[in-house]
Amino acid sequence: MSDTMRSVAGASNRQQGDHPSGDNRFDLVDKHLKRGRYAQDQLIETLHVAQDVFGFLSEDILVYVARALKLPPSMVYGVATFYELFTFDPPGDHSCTVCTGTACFVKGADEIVASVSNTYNVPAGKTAEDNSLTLKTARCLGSCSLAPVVVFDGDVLSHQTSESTVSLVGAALGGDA
Amino acid sequence: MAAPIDLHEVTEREREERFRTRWRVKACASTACQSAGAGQTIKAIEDAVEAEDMMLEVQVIPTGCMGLCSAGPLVRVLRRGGDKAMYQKVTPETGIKILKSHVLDEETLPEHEIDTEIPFFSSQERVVLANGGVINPDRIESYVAHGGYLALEKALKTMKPKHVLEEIRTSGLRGRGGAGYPTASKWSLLAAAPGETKYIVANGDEGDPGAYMDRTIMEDDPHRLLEGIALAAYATGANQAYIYVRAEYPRAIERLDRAIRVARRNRLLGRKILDTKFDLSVEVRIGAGAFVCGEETALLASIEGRRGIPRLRPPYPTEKGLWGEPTMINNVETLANIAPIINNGGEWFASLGTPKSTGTKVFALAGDITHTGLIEVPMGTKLRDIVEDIGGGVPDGKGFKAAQTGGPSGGCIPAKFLDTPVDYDSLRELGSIMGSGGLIIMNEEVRMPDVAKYFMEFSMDESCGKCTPCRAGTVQMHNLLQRITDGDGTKQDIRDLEHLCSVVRDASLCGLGQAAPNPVMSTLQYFRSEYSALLREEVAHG
Amino acid sequence: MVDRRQTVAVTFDGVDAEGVVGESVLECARRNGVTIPSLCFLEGLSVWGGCRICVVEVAEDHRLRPACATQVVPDMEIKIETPRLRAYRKSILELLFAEGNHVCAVCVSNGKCELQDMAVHCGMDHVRYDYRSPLREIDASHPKYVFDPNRCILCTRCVRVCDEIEGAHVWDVSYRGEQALLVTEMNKPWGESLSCTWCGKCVAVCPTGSLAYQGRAIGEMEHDPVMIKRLAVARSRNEWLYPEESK
Amino acid sequence: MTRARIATAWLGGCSGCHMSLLDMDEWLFELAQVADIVYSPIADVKIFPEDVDATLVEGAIANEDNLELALEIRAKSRLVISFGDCAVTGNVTAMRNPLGDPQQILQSVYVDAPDRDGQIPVEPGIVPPLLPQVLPVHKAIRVDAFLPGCPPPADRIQAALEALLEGALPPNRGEAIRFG
Repeated sequence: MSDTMRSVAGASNRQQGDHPSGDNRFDLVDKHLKRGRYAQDQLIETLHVAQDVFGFLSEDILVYVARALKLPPSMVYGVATFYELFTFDPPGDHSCTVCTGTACFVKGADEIVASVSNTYNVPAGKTAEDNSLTLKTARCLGSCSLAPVVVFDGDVLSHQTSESTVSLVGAALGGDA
Repeated sequence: MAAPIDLHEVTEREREERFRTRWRVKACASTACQSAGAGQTIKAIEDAVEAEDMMLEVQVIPTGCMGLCSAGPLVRVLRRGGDKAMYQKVTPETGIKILKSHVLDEETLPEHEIDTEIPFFSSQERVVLANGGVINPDRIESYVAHGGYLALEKALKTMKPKHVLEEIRTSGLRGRGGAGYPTASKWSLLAAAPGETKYIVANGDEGDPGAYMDRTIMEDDPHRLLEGIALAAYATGANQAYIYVRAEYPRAIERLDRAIRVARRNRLLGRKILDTKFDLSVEVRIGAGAFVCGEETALLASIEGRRGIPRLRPPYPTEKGLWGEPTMINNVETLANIAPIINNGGEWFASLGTPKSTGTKVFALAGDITHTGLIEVPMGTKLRDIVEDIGGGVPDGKGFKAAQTGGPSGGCIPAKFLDTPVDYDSLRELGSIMGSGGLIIMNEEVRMPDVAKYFMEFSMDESCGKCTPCRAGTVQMHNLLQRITDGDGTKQDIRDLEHLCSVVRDASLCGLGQAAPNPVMSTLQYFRSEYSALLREEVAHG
Repeated sequence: MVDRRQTVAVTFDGVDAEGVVGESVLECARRNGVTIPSLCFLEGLSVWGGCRICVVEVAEDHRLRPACATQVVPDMEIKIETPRLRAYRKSILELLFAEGNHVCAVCVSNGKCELQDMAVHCGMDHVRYDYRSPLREIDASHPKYVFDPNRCILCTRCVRVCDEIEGAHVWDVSYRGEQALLVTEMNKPWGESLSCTWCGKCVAVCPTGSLAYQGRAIGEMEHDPVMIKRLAVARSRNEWLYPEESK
Repeated sequence: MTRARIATAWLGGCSGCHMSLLDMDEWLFELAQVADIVYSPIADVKIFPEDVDATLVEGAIANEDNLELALEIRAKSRLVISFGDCAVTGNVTAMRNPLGDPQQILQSVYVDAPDRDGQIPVEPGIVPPLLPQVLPVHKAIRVDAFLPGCPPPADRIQAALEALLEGALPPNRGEAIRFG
């Protein structure tokens, strides 16, 4: 049993805004759970909320959600790992998502992924060891007319090339140093 | 309980508002134009209107997608009772210039103007996208003023459910999600299903790379979808509906959530809709990144909060769906066609398109083509007309090689079939499928075995893993394609690949696996020489 | 039971047989002594339909259907041993052998394995596809049992029996596609599981050497999948069958 | 009547298949009546001869020597039979495949594991370099028939040879093809 869970189990008189886990971010998860009346079909929505709040899904969080919804842990783990968008590691300081949809593929998205990956030594789908950058690929962002598309720290950038993306990432990483 | 919305009064009020100012500036605020900087452009124009004290002269209206996404940000300027002009690549500075030029000098700004007579605009037939670039998606009044919810009112007050269904049958509408199953047949299955509890699900899990028509509908015309859902529910006796949206579409989720709230407040959803006995509750459910959830039974599993794994059919969802109750799943674009059919009649709809594929189809035109964007054409339009006229042909003097339809479940159509009419049956005969409407043009430089490998990697990554042929077969097909594209393949590899294509196609459990070989089979059929050219010289053994 | 229900005439590869309305093609075949190869199906558990070994053709229809999940209908002409189906079954088996690390020679179930038997039955004498050779760790943390994911074919019998018969739901499938992998609880070692009741049903139903008793050497592991049928009958009909009656 | 020219070879395997071959006992005398064993680990022949009717190949392709000999066998044999599980599937020999880079494996086996004096055996020309992955024989050369088993029992080997002597391929139905 994790520490988080133990404290939840032991909490009897909770104070407003003072979450028994000691981490008030769980309040936001609780709020969602309550609004969904703890219905088990709310699992995916709840995991979304938890990931929004915490940035990623740690084992503690998964256990917390499983207990709240009274679901077997293996089922929660199975659901969380089935879907691409759930992540189990803390994200890097910057995030670079390269769209690899068909239109972007036809226009060279693969090369962009490869050059960012090689230049900054971060495999696609992973975070660099120094935690500076997370490199992701997306199935299709639906902005095919702007292909190839890269999303850097939330900004959608159109008609990218390997050079433009690499230098953009470099500027952001360099700026932090 | 508040009184329901008075559609006619709202329409009247909106008409007055429309004619209040001499000028209306409509700026596309859809996702593609936003990415190109529409947000700043709109803000700049709004600020300029205020700074120049033009508030009584000009109203600025953010709208949904105008279609020609590659030329964004797009802006239209409309003069009361008269001229219209459309502008492309409108930066904040250009936006201010356009504004001043029209309002102060009564002149257009030719260097940024787009000719709206070009085939890209003139050859389209907009039914589903009729409101694109016209209404403000955030205001229900704007939708109502353009005939919104009249179909629902008409149905609830003057038609029996079976008459609504009959109208859909007359229209010949087929599912826009890919397979083209007749919509009315699905509806009548749900209508005939026993029991009190029935569900309707709008499938907005638009996973085909290259397709974004459903997102555009959900973002730019959410009430059209809600109205379609309400009509479907009325016709089939369902009282609960879910809209399943990809998590990759946060804006669509936000817009739909708001639209549902507003519609409920106006008594267009919820209890006693428009003061009739019809109740309908609609909820948005969010995916989490799994292509297979576009498959009906996987989608249902996902709504129930489980792994998105398809299950065996029968029983079909219309017999046993969500939580074991009869459930009908319709694609978003399908549902977006319902209100116009009820308004204009099934016969009107059937007069569009071809006898077997009626109506229009929205395509997302992308890849190696001059005009990329969202287009809507009558079914049966020749591929050549779409590529050469509407799309403006392949740019940079390069030749056309293939058109890819149907994404990872579809195929590549070579130049010799450019005169094929685009409809469900013709595409299937060519070894492709309509799919959800992604249409990617490839020029002569694209290597087709690479394309096949690209799609196989997609299917391999997206396979749910339940059935052996799809889980392990796509892996082996990808492995063979990797070897072939690396120049290390043999004739035996091609034979093994073709055999696996039939195993995976015939023995897989769901549509994802059954269709996964399509890109390989169609490229082998039409571009076999490209595969042969990649094979290595075989060492002569014994 | 059977005689009170409506019977229908069917044929298996042209040979007449009697079916009962409501039963599956696979059940019907077994009752009539006809072999339809299958792997994930197990009497007493829900139908999964994932392995696709049991796909059959029906009359002229080219579409394949899983025999485990297709109900018999009057005058059904079921085809099992067609050249196409033989070739497909063989390919599917090769895919299974290629995706895990099935080293029969050093397996606890060698000689008593449903997968191995199926390969013999279907004439699979080698695997045409490249072996994937995944790296999968063996979980021997449980005091009584061992889980070797290298020999798992994802038939989910263990998941189903644990959920449907034992009610513990210790097992589930994680990830998807080629990465799909069985897990206990939150992907913790099985031995640390709080929900496992040590009932051993998952081990009893495993068709391969993936789930086994601790301490078994090569060829020493015998499973007992028929046990589940007895449990299911006892549960649903209050009839307690004896092992020799339930084969 | 011309005598059949039969060869057997031992690649990456334990030689258990050849032990099983010897288990054919007195039938080996009958074999000698009609066939010559022109190459075999149990015969003192250094060079693989030309014009062989059928070669039984035991073991997987694990190193460069294995690969070289396999190619030579294929070039000089009318029929090649994968003999035993290592040849057919890679079997135990291929159990290193999931671990990846063979250098890492050599390092942990020869350097990290021993208590003292660990070193990777290197002797160019004598110790053959390992291939990145162990391959079943049919992944390196064309194979005409498969005789699985670890090892294949003597009676199955006999049945295979009897078929070959009659100009047919070995039986590939029923228990004749059981792995393990």
